[in-house]
Amino acid sequence: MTSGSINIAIGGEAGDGILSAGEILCKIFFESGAGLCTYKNFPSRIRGGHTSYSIRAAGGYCSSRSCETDILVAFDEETFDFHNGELKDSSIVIYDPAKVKNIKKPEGCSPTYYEIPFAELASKNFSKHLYKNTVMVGVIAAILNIEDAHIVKGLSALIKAKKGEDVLKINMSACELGMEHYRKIEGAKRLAMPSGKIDAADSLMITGNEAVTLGAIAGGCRFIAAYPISPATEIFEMMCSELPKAGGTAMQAEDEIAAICAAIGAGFAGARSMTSTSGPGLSLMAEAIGLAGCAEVPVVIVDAQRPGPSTGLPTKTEQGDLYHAIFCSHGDIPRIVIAAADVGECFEFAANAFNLAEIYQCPVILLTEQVIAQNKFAAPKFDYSNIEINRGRLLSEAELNKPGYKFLRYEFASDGVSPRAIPSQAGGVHLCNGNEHLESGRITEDPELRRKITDKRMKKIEAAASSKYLPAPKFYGDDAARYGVIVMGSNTGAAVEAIDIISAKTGRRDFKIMQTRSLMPFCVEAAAEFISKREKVFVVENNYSAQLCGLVKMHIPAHGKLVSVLKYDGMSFAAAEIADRLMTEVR
Amino acid sequence: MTSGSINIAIGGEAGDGILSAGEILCKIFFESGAGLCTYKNFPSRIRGGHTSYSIRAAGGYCSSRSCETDILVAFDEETFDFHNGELKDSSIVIYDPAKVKNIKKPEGCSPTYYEIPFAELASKNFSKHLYKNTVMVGVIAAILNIEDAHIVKGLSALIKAKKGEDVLKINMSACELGMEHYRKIEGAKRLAMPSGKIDAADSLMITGNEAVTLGAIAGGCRFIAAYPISPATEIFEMMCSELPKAGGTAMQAEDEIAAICAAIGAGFAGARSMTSTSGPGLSLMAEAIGLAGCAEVPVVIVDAQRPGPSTGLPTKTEQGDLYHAIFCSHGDIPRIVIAAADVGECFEFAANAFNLAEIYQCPVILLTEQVIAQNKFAAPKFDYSNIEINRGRLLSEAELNKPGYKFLRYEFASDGVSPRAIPSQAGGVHLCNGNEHLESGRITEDPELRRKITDKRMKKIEAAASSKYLPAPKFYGDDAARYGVIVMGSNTGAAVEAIDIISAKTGRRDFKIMQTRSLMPFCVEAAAEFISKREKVFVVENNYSAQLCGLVKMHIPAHGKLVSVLKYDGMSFAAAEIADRLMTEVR
Amino acid sequence: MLTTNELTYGKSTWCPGCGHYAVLNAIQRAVIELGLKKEETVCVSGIGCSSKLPEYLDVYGFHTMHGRSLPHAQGVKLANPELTVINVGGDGDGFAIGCGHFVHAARRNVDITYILMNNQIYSLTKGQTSPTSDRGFITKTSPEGAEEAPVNTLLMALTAGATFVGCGFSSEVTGLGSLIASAVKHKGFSFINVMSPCVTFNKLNTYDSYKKQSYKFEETTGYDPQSYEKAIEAALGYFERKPLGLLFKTETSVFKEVHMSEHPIAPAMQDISDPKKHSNLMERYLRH
Amino acid sequence: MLTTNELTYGKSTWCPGCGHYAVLNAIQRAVIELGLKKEETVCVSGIGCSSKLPEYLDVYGFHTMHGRSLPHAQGVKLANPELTVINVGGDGDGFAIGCGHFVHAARRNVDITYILMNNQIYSLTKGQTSPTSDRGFITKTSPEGAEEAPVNTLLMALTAGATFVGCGFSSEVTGLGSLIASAVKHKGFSFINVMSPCVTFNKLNTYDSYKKQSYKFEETTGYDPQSYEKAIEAALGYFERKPLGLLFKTETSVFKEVHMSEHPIAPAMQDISDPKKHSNLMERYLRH
Ligand SMILES: Cc1ncc(C[n+]2csc(CCOP(=O)(O)OP(=O)(O)O)c2C)c(N)n1
Ligand SMILES: Cc1ncc(C[n+]2csc(CCOP(=O)(O)OP(=O)(O)O)c2C)c(N)n1
Ligand code: SF4
Ligand code: SF4
Ligand SMILES: [Mg+2]
Ligand SMILES: [Mg+2]
Repeated sequence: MTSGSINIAIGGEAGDGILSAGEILCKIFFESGAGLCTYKNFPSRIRGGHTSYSIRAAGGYCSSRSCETDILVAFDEETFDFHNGELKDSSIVIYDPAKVKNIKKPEGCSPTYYEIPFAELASKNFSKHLYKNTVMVGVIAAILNIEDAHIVKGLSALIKAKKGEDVLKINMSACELGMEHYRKIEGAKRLAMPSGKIDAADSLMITGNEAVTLGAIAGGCRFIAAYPISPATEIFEMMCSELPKAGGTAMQAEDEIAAICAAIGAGFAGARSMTSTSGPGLSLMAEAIGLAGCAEVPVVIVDAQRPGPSTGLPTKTEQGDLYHAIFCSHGDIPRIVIAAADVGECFEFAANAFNLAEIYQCPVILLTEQVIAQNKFAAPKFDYSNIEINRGRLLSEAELNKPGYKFLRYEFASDGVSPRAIPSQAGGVHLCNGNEHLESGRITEDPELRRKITDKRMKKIEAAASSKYLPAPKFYGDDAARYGVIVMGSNTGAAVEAIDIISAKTGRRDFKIMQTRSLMPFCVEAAAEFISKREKVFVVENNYSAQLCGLVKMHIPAHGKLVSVLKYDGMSFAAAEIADRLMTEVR
Repeated sequence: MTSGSINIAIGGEAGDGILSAGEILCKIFFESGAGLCTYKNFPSRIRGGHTSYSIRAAGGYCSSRSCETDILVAFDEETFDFHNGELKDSSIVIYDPAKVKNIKKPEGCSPTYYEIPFAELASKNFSKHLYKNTVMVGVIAAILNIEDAHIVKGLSALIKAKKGEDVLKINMSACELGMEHYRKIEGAKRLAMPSGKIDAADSLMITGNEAVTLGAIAGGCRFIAAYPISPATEIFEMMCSELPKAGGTAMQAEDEIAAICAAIGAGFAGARSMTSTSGPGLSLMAEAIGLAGCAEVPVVIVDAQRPGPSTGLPTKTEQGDLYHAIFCSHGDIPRIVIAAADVGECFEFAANAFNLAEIYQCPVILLTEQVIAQNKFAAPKFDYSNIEINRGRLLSEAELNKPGYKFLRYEFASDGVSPRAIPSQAGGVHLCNGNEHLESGRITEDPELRRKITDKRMKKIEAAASSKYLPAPKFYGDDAARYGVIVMGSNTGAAVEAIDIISAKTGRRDFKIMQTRSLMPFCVEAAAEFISKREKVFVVENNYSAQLCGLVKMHIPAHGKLVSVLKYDGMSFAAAEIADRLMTEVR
Repeated sequence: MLTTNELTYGKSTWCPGCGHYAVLNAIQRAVIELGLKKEETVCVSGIGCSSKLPEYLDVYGFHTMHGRSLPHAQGVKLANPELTVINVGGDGDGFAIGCGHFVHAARRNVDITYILMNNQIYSLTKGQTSPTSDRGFITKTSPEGAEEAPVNTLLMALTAGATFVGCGFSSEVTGLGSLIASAVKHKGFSFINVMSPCVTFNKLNTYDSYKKQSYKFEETTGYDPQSYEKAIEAALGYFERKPLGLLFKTETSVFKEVHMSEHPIAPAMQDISDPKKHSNLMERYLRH
Repeated sequence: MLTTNELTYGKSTWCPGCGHYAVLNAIQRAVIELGLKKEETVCVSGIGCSSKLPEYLDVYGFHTMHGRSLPHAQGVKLANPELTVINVGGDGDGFAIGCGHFVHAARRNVDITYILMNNQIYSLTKGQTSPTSDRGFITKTSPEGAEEAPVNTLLMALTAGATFVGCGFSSEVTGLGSLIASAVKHKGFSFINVMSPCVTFNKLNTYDSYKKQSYKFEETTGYDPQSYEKAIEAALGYFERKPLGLLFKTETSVFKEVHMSEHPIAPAMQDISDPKKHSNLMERYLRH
């Protein structure tokens, strides 16, 4: 997957411009053909507090952070607390003496330290100390020997658009100043960029939230109602400017309940519609998810997960909403839950979520995670021609009015999928209902009909299990492997790399990975087969309760074989971490 | 458990006075020493629509409805649609010709029919046709040969209190009129009351909602905030009049979110506090349940379940909220979920829920069901001396201010249970927090501390598993039995009777029952042992998704042995129904 | 033209004498008067006796969940502005659990009509205190009498920014019918508070008591429905004297109007069959 | 007497210049002025930059969840009426997601104080349109400018039944401190709208703009905080001219006051150790 990588971490105070410096570096690397994955670590406050931007520039596409740092830039002393553990002998540490008075050195390794007065250089030469970040970019470019053309392209792509030609020029000089400064340091270490390259011309650099938005619009979404919440806000913000251009409407709701209800209203009215949120919002939507299930209204809910419970850690990452997504709301509800592993899947799953919602006339929950939602990744260009639009049993007015046809909104169809009509269609007038109802939609309390309509409603999910729009599980590694690893979402990339690390270290390819991409309906047969062939299966997930493992156990009686590998400290798994944990487990 | 029973069903239009006639009959039977269980079937509307009141008068305590009817009273023709299936050759059917023009007869049996013009008799003799119900009571008393003394007591207990002496007198004569009328019918059939008796002097006749209320007040509840919802409303209504007398406060909230939040606020302030609701309300409470879990505030939530999803069937019964109760809210949350089987457990569990909530400083969800919540049952008097009050690690001001002691609200206690202080206590000042926090309660985002506080928070539930206040599973039947039956809540009584029915029919005692009374933490070891000893285990529950069965599977890899017996038509299981289903399964 | 009969589905299950019958009838009259088509009309409701109305009205309907009908109704309208959207429900539904949504629907000014069937009690749950219950009203949840200040729905509508505010009464179906018709015609969020007695559970606020308390607002001297101040004044007096008819009406821009004028095709009616049309959005993430 | 220092916990993490500092300081002044004890004072909040206030105030605190602080605060007070309960939060917290709770807290008239830290924007989530944002305000969620009518919080408080309504400004800490002190002293639900600028995300509503728009209400001719009409009038003008100080104050019965006067021991302080005391409740279910 990757062939070597260079990892850079920049640490300092929030609001210090670290994030935009990181973005510029990313762009430069991207132009140079590096595969990229970024990892921002920032507090839930607006200014101050330690922030860091880590960039992994790899020889190919990569989707998980590294836990090693080759170049560490410290704008404050706290940076050492956060990143010393990532350093090794070959690492370079650069710090600005303006704020770093004492260097805390790591134990067990001796990196090389360079003091560079970024702030001073910047304010002396450009009268604005904020250019210190661009000076820093220059230093890194010097260390890594990056071609000037890429630097120019990277800087100009980000700066020109926003601030104009003049600002760009100053930045160019600031960057050059940084390069020169570093080059003048005697015997200053250099590091090489990874040798491999991605096909940059056919690649994107994008966040999961952006990918979801592109996927949703391509998938025909024309209505969104949402309420701001980290780390999902960017989806709604982007929709607010882009959806109207596609003939759609965005509505900022007064809360998440109103958001999903408006989305359900729009879904009933025939627009492909969605809401985007995170844990607290998803919790609030529980009742309405039940309504969409009962009334059989298509609606897509994107949940960019963050660590709970309650307000928890709004800017960190976790996979702790799985249980709620699958089991929330009183009563028995048809629903579909899928989880995306990377920006590519964010795009693809977002688009298909609308097909699933309309075909099976039920709520579809797309789970992402802060770590993919808000970080930038290089990925192959999205393939729009792969996206199909399938509106399921939505009838045309002609079909509704075919002589002899009697439209019944909740007809007892054998696969549970009844015909659907939308307001404005003559011949389709009906009542959509969250009370228990007859085939016509009108209230009933008859026990026998209640049983039948429940069967009908729930049967759809069986049908959905074999839908081509439902992402099937994906496997990585040799089928002969003794051990299995089950993952979902963002851990996929890290796990795939982990087995590479293990085989590099041990020479053995003992692990096969199963990525469960649809959680409801769950890929029971595939998982059963996968587990049956293995001696032990590790379920790697980011939460305390081992939710994915619990789900597997509910379906497959292999409890003895399943071992949970958990992390719930707000950080994502790095590949090396998974590799270590797995190796300890099988030792 | 019971020794024979007589089953009476009265059907007619809602608002016809059927419910109060039923209550009078109950009271009369109760006075005569019958064990009682009632079953109301009514629509979710105020007037009109078919309503019926079924009474099972048994030779001992009983807690499940029968599916046979010995005496059917039909005030309208719809009654036949609802109850014909319950008739047998020995049944007596009485109908009022005022509204019943056509008798729809059952297939496969020939009950005896009597036409009695209740309305006419009543309006002729008492100028008010509403006395027809009392005339009907007289007829039933005549059929069953009930002692006058019990009739007088029953009538006067209910009528005098409400309407005074005069009304009572008229009712007495109406009742006599009914008796005479029936006695005059030539060769009119009689039926015998069951021979066994309960100790009526040591018994109660009460609904589950009333029992919960008594239990909560006895258990020290001094604050309730709630929002009306069927079938839980009566808890809050009774609290509104009774709680102030006990020095507590009831607040009608603007919605269920406000209700649970106010209850959490009161819990934080040191009052034992609760909210009562049903499915839609429980769904709305998901986020706040997470807050109580994260902030470690004791709060009790009573969920009187009704069939979902969404508005579903507000006046019917189901056990479909289990998954939501156990799994709702984003993130990992410490919580306790218990389910009561009958009015006795409603009382006991309600009281203990507050111990659990305060000891483990977390939300406790008590599940009941419409069928027990709103129906009246005869039960042994509640034993108040069995109730203990244990406030857990709530510190006194003296403890808080002990020299050298430093109070930390979320101290990393080894069993996860930290010391607690409440506002007004000097030395206990702290921040209660739904954001991730330090031992002090102040915000943190540190990964290591996050992990530690999560461990601490969740560990409590392990501790709770062995608490004496957590109801342990209960078993019924022979340990040598080949088959197992796992149940929760109201199905317990029906299942226990079902195995009696089976052994009466087959002569074999092949079934042992396990009633899971605590669902979270789940009684894993007991269940594993129970299942391991059986060839097959039937999980009998009232929902579509086999939620209890899913929960068992999550904990115990015995999927192959588990067979679901489900019912989700809004009605409760009758014992005979369970017996039939089990016998078919093992045939 | 449609008839009342054609607009009726099944048989209502309200109690005989219930005020809600008149509201159903008045809506049907308005639909007929405005010449609306069944398929272009959508009636949305929450949960309550009142909220059962769409069960009996034969147009597109959505019987949603308790307290959340307005967000649904706004979603319907925004997805397809060609539709006429009428939202109905009770005082518990709209002003207890739904209160926040009401304020926001009013200020957002989506072009829908909200008819509040106000009986000052929770009826479907058998008679508890509602947010519009009079102070001192005794129910099982307020055995000592309701303590809270009742919500003044007209005043709330005016202060929240509703652009059409009226008041009707179940005893006056004709007036109510034409008030509803003008509310539907109004561009923007229109609100009508209807005194719709619950004959079963509310023995305090009855047809008689309402009749005594109400007066025709348009017959007051200097009647001017453009005057916000006068409307506020009338609304302030609501608990003593109930002004019937149109209180206030103003024209302001409707939510998303600008955007919709650029896109004459409703979101729900957009041709979405070609995803590739939107691949240009991907460009900004490409290499330069 | 406590000092500001003793009432401060840790170091605030707000941006330099943020209006919320002044609110923290004013609350501390009020606590000191009133001679309250730390342990008798409870500060409850929701989620937002503003809602972090209890993190920095060293009294009992409850940092709850977004939009739901008022129900929590009412629960605290009703469980123990001896406590002084101060509820704080932002405009998004209080008037978007929390709007329904606000109306009901006001009409219920539980004796708590609610201080709204109104910066007309969602700050913690980095700058989206809030319900109090001015019309036309451009943010990432209103790229064409906010379309909705802004919520007039003072007017909303008055029409919902708040019994004490005031308005403060972060630039005037002294005035704000004594306004908060009188709000706390007031028996019943008191509400203070504080203009508390967000210097990072709101470049439209700033210290300067607020200064220009505000005037001292008590210096207007015929000032009379008992007059509901005058208060309404001043509130109606809020978007143009912001009246500083006490707008309205009235004494009405406080929620559950009657009941509490019968039971001088707070629910939270009741001796619950003897369950048998309540076995009499069982009697009505026994045989007669
Ligand atoms: C979330 C939720 N909470 C509570 C209920 C129970 N409930 C149904 S209708 C209703 C109140 C009805 O009162 P109102 O809206 O005034 O209508 P009315 O019956 O008086 O016409 C309530 C509380 C519910 N269905 N859902
Ligand atoms: C249920 C829920 N939805 C959304 C959020 C995200 N959120 C946190 S603070 C906030 C708004 C903050 O605005 P405001 O209340 O005005 O406070 P300010 O930051 O401006 O002081 C939002 C939307 C959340 N925490 N919980
Ligand atoms: S209970 Fe009241 S509101 Fe409901 S149908 Fe009957 S009269 Fe109407
Ligand atoms: S973002 Fe705004 S509201 Fe938040 S701390 Fe900074 S200035 Fe204050
Ligand atoms: Mg009502
Ligand atoms: Mg704000």
